[in-house]
Amino acid sequence: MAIVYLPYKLRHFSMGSNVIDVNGKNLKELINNLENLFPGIKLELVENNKLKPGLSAVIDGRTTRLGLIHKLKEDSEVHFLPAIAGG
Amino acid sequence: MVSTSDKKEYKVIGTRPIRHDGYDKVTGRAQYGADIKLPGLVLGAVLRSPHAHAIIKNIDTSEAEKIPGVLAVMTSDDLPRLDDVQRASSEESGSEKHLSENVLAYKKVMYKGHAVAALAAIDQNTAEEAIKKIKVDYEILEPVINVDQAMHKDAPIILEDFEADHLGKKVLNTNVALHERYDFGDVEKGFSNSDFVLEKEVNMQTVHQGYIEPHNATAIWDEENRVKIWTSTQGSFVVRDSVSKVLGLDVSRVRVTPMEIGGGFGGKIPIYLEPLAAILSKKSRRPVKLVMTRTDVFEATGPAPGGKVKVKLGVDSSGKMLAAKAVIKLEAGGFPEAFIEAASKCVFSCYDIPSTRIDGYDVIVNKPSSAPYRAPGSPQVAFAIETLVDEICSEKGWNPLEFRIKNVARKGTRTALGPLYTRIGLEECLKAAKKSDHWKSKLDDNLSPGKKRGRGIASGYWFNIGFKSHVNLALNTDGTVALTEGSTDIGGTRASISMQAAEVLGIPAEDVRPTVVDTDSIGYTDVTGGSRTCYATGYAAYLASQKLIQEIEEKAALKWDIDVEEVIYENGIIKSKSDSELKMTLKEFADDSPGGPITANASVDLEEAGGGFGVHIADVEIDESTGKTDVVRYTAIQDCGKAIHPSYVEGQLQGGATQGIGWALNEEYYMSRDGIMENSSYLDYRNAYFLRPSDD
Amino acid sequence: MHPYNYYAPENINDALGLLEKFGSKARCLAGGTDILVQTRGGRFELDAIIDVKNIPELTKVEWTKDHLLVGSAVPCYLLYEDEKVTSQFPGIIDAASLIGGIQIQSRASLGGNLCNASPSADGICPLIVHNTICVIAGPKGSREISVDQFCVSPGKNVLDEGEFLVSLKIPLPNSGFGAAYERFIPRNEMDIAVAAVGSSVVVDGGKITNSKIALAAVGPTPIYAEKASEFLLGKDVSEDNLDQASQIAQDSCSPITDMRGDVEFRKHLIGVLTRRTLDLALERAGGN
Amino acid sequence: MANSKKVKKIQITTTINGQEMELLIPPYISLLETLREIVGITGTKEGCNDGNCGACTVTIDRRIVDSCLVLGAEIDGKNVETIEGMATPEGLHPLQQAFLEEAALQCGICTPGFLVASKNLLDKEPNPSEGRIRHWLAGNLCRCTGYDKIVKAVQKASENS
Repeated sequence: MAIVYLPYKLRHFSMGSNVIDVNGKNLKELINNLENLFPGIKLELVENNKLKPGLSAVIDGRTTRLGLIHKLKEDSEVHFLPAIAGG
Repeated sequence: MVSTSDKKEYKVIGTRPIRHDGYDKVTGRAQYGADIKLPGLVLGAVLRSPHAHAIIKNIDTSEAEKIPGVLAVMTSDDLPRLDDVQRASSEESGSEKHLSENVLAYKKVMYKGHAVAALAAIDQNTAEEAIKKIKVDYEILEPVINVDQAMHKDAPIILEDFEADHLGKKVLNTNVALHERYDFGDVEKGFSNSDFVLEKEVNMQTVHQGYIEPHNATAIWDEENRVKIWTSTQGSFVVRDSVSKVLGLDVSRVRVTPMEIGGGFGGKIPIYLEPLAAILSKKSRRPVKLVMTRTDVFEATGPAPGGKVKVKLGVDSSGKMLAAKAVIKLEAGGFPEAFIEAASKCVFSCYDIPSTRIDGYDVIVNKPSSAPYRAPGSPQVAFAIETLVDEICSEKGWNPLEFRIKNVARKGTRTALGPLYTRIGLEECLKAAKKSDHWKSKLDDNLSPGKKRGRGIASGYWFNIGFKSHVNLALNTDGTVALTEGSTDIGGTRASISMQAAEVLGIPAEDVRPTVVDTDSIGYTDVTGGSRTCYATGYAAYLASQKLIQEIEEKAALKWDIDVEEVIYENGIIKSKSDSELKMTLKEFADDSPGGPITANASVDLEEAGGGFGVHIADVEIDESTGKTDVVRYTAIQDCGKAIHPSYVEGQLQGGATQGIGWALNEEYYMSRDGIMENSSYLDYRNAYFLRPSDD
Repeated sequence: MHPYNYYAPENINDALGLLEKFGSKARCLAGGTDILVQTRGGRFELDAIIDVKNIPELTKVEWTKDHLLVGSAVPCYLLYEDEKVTSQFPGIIDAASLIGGIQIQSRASLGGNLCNASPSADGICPLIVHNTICVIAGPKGSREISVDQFCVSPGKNVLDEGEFLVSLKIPLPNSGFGAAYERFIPRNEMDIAVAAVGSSVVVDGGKITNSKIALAAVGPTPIYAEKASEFLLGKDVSEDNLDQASQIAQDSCSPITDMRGDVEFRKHLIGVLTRRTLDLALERAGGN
Repeated sequence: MANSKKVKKIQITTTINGQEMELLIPPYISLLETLREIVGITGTKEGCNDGNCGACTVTIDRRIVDSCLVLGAEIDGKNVETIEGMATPEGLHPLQQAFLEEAALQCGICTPGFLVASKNLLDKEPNPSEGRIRHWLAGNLCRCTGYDKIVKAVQKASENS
């Protein structure tokens, strides 16, 4: 199971806990499973079948550029963080 | 520059060829944005707000329109009103509404210098005289010019309709556009377990990127509602996307040709003049050029956010960090985006700290809407944390370099934002600093009477983005390779990208001929910024070169009528594995290749490159009587990865350090109580001129 | 910018005629390093710019029996590249060689610097401590005034409408005379003085028989620091006396706080710079 | 033009990069504008338009000036040299070559000003010290390089010429 780290502002979904184990062979599946655990959380993460503008997912230390189709490993670590702009 | 050992031998990479665009730049031929000449070109001027915060009650352009020679006048009525939706672009954030309203004020001005109206006329002086005839009726509001004022409970609200996000909650009537929090571990417990806790707040002044070339834009709006734009920008595609949003056009109707760019440092990512030039062209049916004055550049573009950063550190008696807290309040300017996410990512980036909490506040103030500047957010927080670390070391009698090594972040260290570091090079930088001549040298050599010296050391971090790039290659019939790409070249990237292609192709760097082309001529390419260009566009060049070799081998096989597996390409020579008679140079082949021209292209969308760290050492000499401070020795140790063109890597370090010295010593926006920048000239802004050695 | 015409008269009378014709709508152009920026910035609306660099009296450096006569449009470099001027007037050269960079020094003149009447002007303090006389041409003929009377307020000088500055008459230094100028800027080049001091001394037999101290950027105009200067008259050259004079200079100035520095810092600087320039002036006087 | 009816263009005769020319110019425009807009050579750059960056450096009768602080009218009868006049048909000036070899430019916008100013120095003083070079070029701003490579390039050109 992948380990999901929830950002501070989404922890009200998880009663304050910041680390959740969730299944998913890719990010899309993981988010759907997260939604099953915490109804409503998907709206905070996904818009128009993509990660919400301004949001990024860091998977195993790297910010994914593939987004929802990014494949996850059994022990992947997933963080949802604000996307960082600028140069 | 000292290079660490390389496992791989390179022929081109690591050498110092003359950059491809250099000849045009040393002869004055290079065409920057303001240099463009087009048939029928007319010039324009922009009316800017004299007030820092005011409601626009009425704009009367009638007098200006009557002036002979005035061809078109525009206000925000000429722009479509956009929704407050987040832009999806990977490099530019903020809402479409704010993008448009920063380009031209709508109903309200947010800072002195905010554009209010624009016009085009037959010549510059007519435009400048006519613009004064536009009458604007303002209701002046109390300005808010720093984070303390803005966050005060009675502060005037600058963006009245804006829905702010405070830890996920929607909030109205606040100047704090965003409050984010990142926390890991139990920070309070960390502090209570600490033997020593120290706290510090620094006040960062607002500074400007200070590029020598003022912003400019030239546009033609044609009868088919297609807009051609020529501009000096760090990202032609960002300009295309932003301008199409502001003008309400499909992206394919906007073609942006990036001109040579006279410096950017992040400040030439946003758009300012382009939509105005486009509308003025539409109205005047002439090509229109707009160029900012230096004062406009200071008052209406950039700057890097100022603000307040408070940091608190807890350490145990052995000098191990146990807990850290940061409160980062940065000035976004008149519209949101002060890079607090980046600042939060950077503040404790150099250390391995088990418990951390970071609160970031994106604060709206009546200053120009801030723009990226050399790792946006990072210098502000680095100054705070590195000063605090030094103070702790000084108080405890610890060696500041050893203390940093003891607490260093490594591969596998959990960062304050959560993710684990992949392979990084901070520890190596610190150890290189320890071994450097500078660190080992005596501080007071050649000290003049009445002077005192001090030595400081600091670490810093930037995360180096990847993103999208595209490169086209075409084998010229003389055996050279034409390389086209979309990354605007600020400091030698044409050379470093070409060198990566040349390395793969086994030909001299000079035989790759790079051109930066317009947005209709290449695939989407993200901005030149975030330390991505050499990496991402270089990666596309690397992939495209491999494909070009494949193409060469396939067509050579066709030419010789042999199996493609039989063909070897090596260093510009094509030969057969088995038949020594079959051999030709790239030039011989290129002149007569079967099946059409030999081309290849590649595109990438890369993840970040792991982040770059630096450790800098500075010796300063202070005149005890006047406080005059000179930097007498400076060493930058930087984890650069492999230096493609070492001269330009050195140049980046030297230039960046000089800007940092300017920021640390002299540069600032000196604001009046009315929110007017009083030093909007190079003379009084005091950026670093020649650092003159004190001995001569 | 309000469009204006350009005139380049070749003698004083023609220049006076143009000034009379255009009145307040005309300005003289010497080096142009201030006036062109100010005109562009909308400070004046001119109908005429009168380039005075074709008038011989304004562009030559001349030695008379008692004076060095410097035309008001003589660019700085002509002074510091002139070995005789450099050796006899090092205090003036201190200023002439630090106004702007080399590009500015190719054009900017001490006369222009004086007419611009900036409180922080580098050229004016040394002229004051050299007891310089300003030679002015006007519709009623020529007149002379002491340079410390020339500036009246920031950007304003004593010239009446129709008048212009012809030259600066600087007395030749007697033996025992020394002068120096120093400013404080946070950078090393290309800056405006936060505070600045010019000092001159005449030393005779270990005693200071005459002294002038002038201060810039600490009042509405560069000012002659009368009390500090007079304090030194007849005094021995001693650490204590020099320190006291510096203290008096510091106490007697009235700076403002602005983007370049605050009141306290500027006063402090005046003390430091007075002492430094007195030391250098004494050294140049051959005093120690 | 609204209030410029009484302002007539003036005719001047001048030599720019060795070529004598007659120009008809508005009397109030700067030498910088004259070069860029009237003569049509844009190698001389505008960075600040108030004499504080040196990007518009040219020489008039062998003295460097900020061309933004000179009126076009003032060059009547004078000899002006700009970056466009620096290379010859035989090739680049040693300074131009040295700037390329030493990577003394990044964005390149300040480069013409630095080259014109440096050439003027080496014409007068073929072997300046590092301090002299830094002093001479103090009126030129560069935001990219940190200046070090510029000094090295001028030193190299000085040795090579």
